[in-house]
Amino acid sequence: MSSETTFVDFKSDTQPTWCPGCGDFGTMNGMMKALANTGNDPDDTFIVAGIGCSGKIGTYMHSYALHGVHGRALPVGTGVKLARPDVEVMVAGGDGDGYSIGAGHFVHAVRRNVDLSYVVMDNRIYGLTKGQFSPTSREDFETATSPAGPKQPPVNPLALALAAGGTFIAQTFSSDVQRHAEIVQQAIEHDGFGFVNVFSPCVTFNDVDTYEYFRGSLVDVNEDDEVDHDPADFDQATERILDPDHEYQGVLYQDPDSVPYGDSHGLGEDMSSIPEGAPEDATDLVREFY
Amino acid sequence: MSSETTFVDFKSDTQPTWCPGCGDFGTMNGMMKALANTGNDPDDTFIVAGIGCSGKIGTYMHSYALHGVHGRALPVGTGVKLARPDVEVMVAGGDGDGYSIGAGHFVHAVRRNVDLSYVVMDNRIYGLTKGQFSPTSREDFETATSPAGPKQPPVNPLALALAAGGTFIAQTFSSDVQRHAEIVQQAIEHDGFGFVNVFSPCVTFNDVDTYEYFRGSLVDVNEDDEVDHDPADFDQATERILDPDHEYQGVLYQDPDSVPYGDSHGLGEDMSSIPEGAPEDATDLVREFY
Amino acid sequence: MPEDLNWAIGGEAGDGIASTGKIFAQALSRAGRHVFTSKEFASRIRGGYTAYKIRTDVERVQSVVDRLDVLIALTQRTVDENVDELHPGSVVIYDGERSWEAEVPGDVVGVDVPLKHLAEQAGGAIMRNVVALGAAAAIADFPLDCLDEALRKRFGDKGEQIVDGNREAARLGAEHVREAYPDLNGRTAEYGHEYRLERTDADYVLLNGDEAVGMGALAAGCRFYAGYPITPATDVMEYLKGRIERYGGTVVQAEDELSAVNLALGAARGGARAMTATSGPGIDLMAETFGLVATSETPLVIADVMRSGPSTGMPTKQEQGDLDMLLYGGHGEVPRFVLAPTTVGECFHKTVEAFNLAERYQTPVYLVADLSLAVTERTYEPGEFDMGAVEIERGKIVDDDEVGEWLDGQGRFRPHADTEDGVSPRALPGTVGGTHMSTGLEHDELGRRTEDTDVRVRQVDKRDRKVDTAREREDWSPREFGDVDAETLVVSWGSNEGAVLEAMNLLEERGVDVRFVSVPYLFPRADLSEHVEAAERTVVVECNATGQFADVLEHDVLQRVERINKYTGVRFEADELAEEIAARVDGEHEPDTVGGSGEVQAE
Amino acid sequence: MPEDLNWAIGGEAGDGIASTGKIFAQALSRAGRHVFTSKEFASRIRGGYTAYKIRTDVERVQSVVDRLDVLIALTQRTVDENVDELHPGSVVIYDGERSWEAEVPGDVVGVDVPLKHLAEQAGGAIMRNVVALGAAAAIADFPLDCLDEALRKRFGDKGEQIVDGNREAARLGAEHVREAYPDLNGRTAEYGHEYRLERTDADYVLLNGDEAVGMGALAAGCRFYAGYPITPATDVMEYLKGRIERYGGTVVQAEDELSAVNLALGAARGGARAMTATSGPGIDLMAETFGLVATSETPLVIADVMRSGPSTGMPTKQEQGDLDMLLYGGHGEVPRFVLAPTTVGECFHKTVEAFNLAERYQTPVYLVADLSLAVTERTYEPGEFDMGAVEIERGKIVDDDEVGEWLDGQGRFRPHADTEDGVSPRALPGTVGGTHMSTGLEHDELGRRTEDTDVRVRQVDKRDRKVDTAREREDWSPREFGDVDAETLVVSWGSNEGAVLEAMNLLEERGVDVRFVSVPYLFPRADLSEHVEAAERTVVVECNATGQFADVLEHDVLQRVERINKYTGVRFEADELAEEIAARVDGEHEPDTVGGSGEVQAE
Ligand SMILES: Cc1ncc(C[n+]2csc(CCOP(=O)(O)OP(=O)(O)O)c2C)c(N)n1
Ligand SMILES: Cc1ncc(C[n+]2csc(CCOP(=O)(O)OP(=O)(O)O)c2C)c(N)n1
Ligand code: SF4
Ligand code: SF4
Ligand SMILES: [Mg+2]
Ligand SMILES: [Mg+2]
Repeated sequence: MSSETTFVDFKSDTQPTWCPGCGDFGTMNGMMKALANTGNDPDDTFIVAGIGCSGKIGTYMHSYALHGVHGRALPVGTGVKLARPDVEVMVAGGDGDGYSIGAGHFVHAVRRNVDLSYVVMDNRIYGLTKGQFSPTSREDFETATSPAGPKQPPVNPLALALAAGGTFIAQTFSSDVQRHAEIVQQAIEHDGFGFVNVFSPCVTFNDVDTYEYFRGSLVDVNEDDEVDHDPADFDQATERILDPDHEYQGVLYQDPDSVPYGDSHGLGEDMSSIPEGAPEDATDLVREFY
Repeated sequence: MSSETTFVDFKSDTQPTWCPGCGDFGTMNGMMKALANTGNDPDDTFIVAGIGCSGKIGTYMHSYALHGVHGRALPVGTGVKLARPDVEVMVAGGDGDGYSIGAGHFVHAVRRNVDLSYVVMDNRIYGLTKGQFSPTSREDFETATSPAGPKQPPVNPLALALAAGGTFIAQTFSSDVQRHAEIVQQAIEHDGFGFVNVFSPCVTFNDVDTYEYFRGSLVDVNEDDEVDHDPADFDQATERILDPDHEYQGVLYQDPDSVPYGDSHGLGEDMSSIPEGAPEDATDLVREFY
Repeated sequence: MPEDLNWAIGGEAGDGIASTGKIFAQALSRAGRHVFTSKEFASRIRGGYTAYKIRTDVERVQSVVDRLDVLIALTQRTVDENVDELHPGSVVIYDGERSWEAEVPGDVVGVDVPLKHLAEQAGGAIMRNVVALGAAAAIADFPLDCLDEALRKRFGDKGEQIVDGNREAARLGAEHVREAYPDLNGRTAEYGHEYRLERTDADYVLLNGDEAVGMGALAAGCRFYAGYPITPATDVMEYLKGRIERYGGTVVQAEDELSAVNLALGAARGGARAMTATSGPGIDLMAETFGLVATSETPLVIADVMRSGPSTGMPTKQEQGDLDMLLYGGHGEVPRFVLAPTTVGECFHKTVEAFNLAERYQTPVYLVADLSLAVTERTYEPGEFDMGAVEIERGKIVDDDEVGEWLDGQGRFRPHADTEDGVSPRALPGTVGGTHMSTGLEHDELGRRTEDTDVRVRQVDKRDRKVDTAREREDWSPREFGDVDAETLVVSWGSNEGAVLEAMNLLEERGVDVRFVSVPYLFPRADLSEHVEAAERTVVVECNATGQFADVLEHDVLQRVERINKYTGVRFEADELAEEIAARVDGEHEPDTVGGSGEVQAE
Repeated sequence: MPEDLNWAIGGEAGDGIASTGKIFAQALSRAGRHVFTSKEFASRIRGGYTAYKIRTDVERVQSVVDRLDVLIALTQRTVDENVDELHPGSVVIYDGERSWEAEVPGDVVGVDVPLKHLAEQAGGAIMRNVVALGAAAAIADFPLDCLDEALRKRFGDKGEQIVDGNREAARLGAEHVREAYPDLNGRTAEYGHEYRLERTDADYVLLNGDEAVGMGALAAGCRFYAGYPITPATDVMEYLKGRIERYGGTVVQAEDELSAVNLALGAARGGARAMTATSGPGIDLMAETFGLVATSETPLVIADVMRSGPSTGMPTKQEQGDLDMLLYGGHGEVPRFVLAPTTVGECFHKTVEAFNLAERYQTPVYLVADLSLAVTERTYEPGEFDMGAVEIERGKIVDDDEVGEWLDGQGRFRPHADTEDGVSPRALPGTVGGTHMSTGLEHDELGRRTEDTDVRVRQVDKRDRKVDTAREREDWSPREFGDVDAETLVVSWGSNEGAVLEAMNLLEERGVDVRFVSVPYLFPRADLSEHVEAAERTVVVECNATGQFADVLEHDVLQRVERINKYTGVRFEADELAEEIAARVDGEHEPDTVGGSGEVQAE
């Protein structure tokens, strides 16, 4: 079926309950396209979703999926992939899910470099809980829990990934579905942890990080006149990721020598199939205790 | 008493049970010196310690202290400081405590920039649980749980702090107590989150990251012939922190414009003193519900 | 004709249902009427549906019933979802201009109001819900000036123009009804109903459980709140934010619940009255630190606003499923207090008490409310929240001078001194000579780690003795209602109290007397042995599947009890509860047997 | 003269006590002797002290007693700590060359061995413990070749030279004793003791509970282990690391327990048999995810190796304090199985069973061991671990063809199909047509989120029904011992079994008959009503302060029971337990009353 798979095959028959205009629609479409374009099949695909408006994505896509507890999507995805190297694993969640409660897992999942893709639907707000500031919210963003702004510098997810040893670091915009799909596709194809931070506007609770804002401010690394961006160039990547003046769209960094965890640890077997009794040489295990 | 306080005032009468030669002795001595040098008094000092060999430090020092649960020392310290701006708060723990189970809190404590100091006793191993690899262990470091090495790039704590918006980022070596004490003192004096990663060798379970190794390899930013290090220069700090070839000792970065959380949030009162009944204007609270 | 009026507005999530309903509740309160609201509804279809229900009377109301007199149906589905609750003579307000044709049952009175059209006339389609409120007011002969007051309260900070626009929208809605349906009263009267929302001179406050908890915290001197957003506890944080600062306190939005509880622990060790609030998933995450709070003997209030579990469950639905976790959760053995307010008013009082108990016994206190309590707005006489009566007791805090009484032979302070009542002295940072270490490791009187078997046992016993002391010194009585000689004893906890009380009225009409014990102290708790023994049957009512309190009670009194359990995600309604209790009295249900699956689901 | 020999080595943390003790245990096992070891000791002084105790006999031994025949005291403190257990004729090996003067009680036979000196002679001071082992061997007439074998096992991978050095060290120790104390046997014989470690032809394996769990996991086809280091569970991870890879599996050291359990959950959803192991603090952190595992109906084994709580407590000390957490922990209501092996051998068998139950019922299974069990090395006939008898049952996994039987009208797979036995079909990723969503939200048969009240109730009931099915289909019998007609019924769980059994022997000598039920299945569990009714008194023995299982039993049988609780951090010893039980039989202890503080600490 793979060769004929198209993005609608990855769509479930559940009607999204996202607010009309929510960025998550575009984000999801791009993900479905990327999965289809990379020749995956829903039966061999596993989506792990966090908790949040973003986390509902697992319900609206058609594949094997788990909608876990808040902040723990990455460990689940890592577990699926290590046990089932034959399955395509994609993890998705929100900025709160990934960078607040899940920040520790994020750092360690990046380091581990398991061969999966991680798409964070970054709307710079807690959508599902109705509008509290998130780790990516601006310092002066007024919300129910920050009437005068959170007064903390927002997390720079790309910088965190870079610091944690990321091998594929990208950023997209849900409204530029074409480019977004293309980059997610590269994340899937990357040998290792493919990380994509997607600006996916919340039209209900965030009136500063809007479609207009991103449309007007995002710079595509491929269209930046000043430099020819080479994603393999760590220093160039660093400079742009830490650039205080601009936010970029595109693959900021990709380590061409990336070795995924499964390879360095010699994993490759489908762990779901086991014999009907103890392993053949199991008595050797007993003998060790003589 | 403050003016006459010396470092022995910060020493408790409990005999350390650290292995002879453990780096934590030097680390602790430096911390006690720094506290005394900054004119603090044990009665007005609060130490929060993590769980690990490193975490035992709270027991061996003399002050108010809490020895918490594994990985949560920073939130505790943050709570103490916000409630008691009049108290000097120092948080200490291990590399596992701070960068593994506590990694998420680390990122967020750095961002919050509360005016406290955080000293991580980095021995690149889990000491207390008898020698498993830690997040700062080298890729090829052989331990009970990594017979062929963990095969993941070690966490670079300074880079993480930088990515999280750190305002004071430093590194020291427990065996250079003088320099270590000096830098911890600067961390205490810094207006905001003073972060110091201390190489504090474990002589029992780590035979690669030894005193000799650090003595031979660490470059002091003040003694580097190539550049005159300016800790206020973000780009210079970035370059050194991400330098793949060297590890540095010294204050790598300090934001001269750092505004601690307490200041930006208008905190300053000692929250421990409250009236004996409801606040005077408490009926206003009821009236709001008319 | 019943005196209470049951009103609701329903539509899709995002339709502004809750805020519209709240405005109407506010208006009723301003009119001196008692109000009891509910946001949880049975849903028979997947996703999206939301509603706000108001029961109002000039007398006190404390439960919802499954009857609707006036329904604002913003969608066809609203009618479908509530059709069982409509009766001959119910009025349904709908917008005939919208795409759907309201299929209201024949004997229900449909009132077609061009909501959108009139709203636009008043200044914008966004006000269509307010048009509907005006229409509803007209139907029940409710003075528009009370609605005006509520609209000012809601929109005042958006400027005079917005307030005026909304007032106009309400006026247009009311006018439309009066003009298009001049004989409405006559039509409902055919079915024996005449809806009149009479006004009284009373002056009530209207608030929900989360707000009452927040207000209680401020009254009690809470200065530090740390939390992470989670339904239905977020309102506590949002209430405190912007208010606690007036008293020199702060709210910290933490990165997760692990951080939240440790932040609060830190503040408490600093000497601040501190709290955190969360729901089930957060309680799980806090379990490890809970043990630390207890062994370090730190006063801390942890509120659990329960929702439907397990796991993420049904986050906006009612349940009382966390009791076991609160009583028994966390590894090892830890003394704890568990307080469960039974009404919105008690949310205030128990919160104040929780802070006092926490400091008096230097323990963590769980304050447990359920979603129904937390999100239910209810009217009270303002005197219910008597700030003058709030007393703050900080327990054994020692100052520079008193420290001396608690030193060991070598001049070291003994924060875990093994006292007769189990309570040790507490020195806050800054107290001269009071330095000490607190730890989650077993420790001696000084707080130093120990594995000495005698010291270990002494410290475990000392901590447990605090509970014994509290048992003696404090009043752990339940709230008692009804006839002490009744054959049937009903026991419940949490928000069920109101529904049971109203069910008792209904049962009385049927000649069934009931004794009712509502248990607000879950640990320590009153011994109900005599109650159970005196009764012919004991029925425990709770919103969960397994009967957690029933199990606890059975163990306390060594006797099986009957159970009424509901775990649909919807609170008990007074009338269904009356039926269920009556069925027990009539012997239609077998008493449950051990390990059996005799739990009865009331829905 | 008793046939068993009780041996110990003690010193400071860092002295290599445990590995030295293990070598001696290994040597005894090689000699065909039964061995039972213990690492938890009462400590009366703060910090640092550590010891390893061996009880050995040609018959099976299954408990420690408070008697020491031969003690290697590396420090003066070792003597002080153990002075109560020494008796006239006990032998204490010490190093008179070290700074301290061994103050051994007068009727104890001191054997001064220049440990360091002889070790240096053999090649290095580091071998001084081995010198002591040689000395101990000589004292009990134990053939050195068995010790040689054990030394090879321990040092083999360090090269022949190291092995030879150690053998030489042992030889020098033995020689010194024979030369310096030629009449040692005569001296101990004065007190009625002659120590002889006889050899048999038996061939035993020696392992502890953690190792048995790990071996059970491998036997059962576990392919994925994720964990975070924590005493005393780390050994499971360290055992698996380096072995599981042989079978194509892996061990992941996670960044914390939250990650560990979610990693394992992921692998399990991928279809691997997966597990994690931790201790109390980690169990707390896993509580939230536990609910997700249960509602998503994922088979997962979670081992809790208990240590002294609460909080960080005493990490290297014994306790059975997590039972409440395992039975009741986690918010909301979740079906779960709780298995508690009672011996090292059972650790193996129950682990295999846990994996089968997890997959058969698609639930999380808690496997709970206590520290005593986990770190206790014990000998077994190798046949105890019969790999041929291991059966693997994977439950209702459906393949490409079978998926078709489980589709709804629109061709969608129903992973939560509401079946009669509560168990639904399970399609692993890659199964054609089996795609589905699993979630911690309440869901319908397809796994889609729902708030539909009927579906909610059906899914709750379905999940609970799995427990009912399991109750019927599986054997939840306890392990029964002793005289069924005895007046006294003793009930215990976990590692206490051995001590109770040996206490029964001691009691029998005193004419006291006891019926004993050791409970390995904590949930679901056997109904013990008839047992309790048949007995005159029921005594529940457990290593905790509150009597958690006693409470459970009281609720099950609606009757108060007596309790023997120990919470010093040290396991029960057979002789003290015999005393405590005898005291109950003699009526010296009042039965406990509800809420009373009648718990008795056995120490
Ligand atoms: C342990 C826990 N804490 C809190 C919550 C409540 N909660 C649900 S989603 C969410 C955050 C949503 O923000 P984000 O991850 O950015 O997702 P978004 O809704 O914006 O897509 C929170 C706090 C929860 N479900 N579980
Ligand atoms: C929740 C929890 N998990 C695990 C442990 C066990 N534990 C204690 S200290 C430690 C790590 C020690 O490493 P590190 O933080 O580097 O401190 P070090 O001993 O090296 O100073 C671990 C895993 C624990 N106490 N609590
Ligand atoms: S609240 Fe925001 S993030 Fe959530 S669905 Fe609506 S627009 Fe999207
Ligand atoms: S084990 Fe390592 S870290 Fe711990 S005390 Fe010994 S040397 Fe220090
Ligand atoms: Mg978000
Ligand atoms: Mg370390």
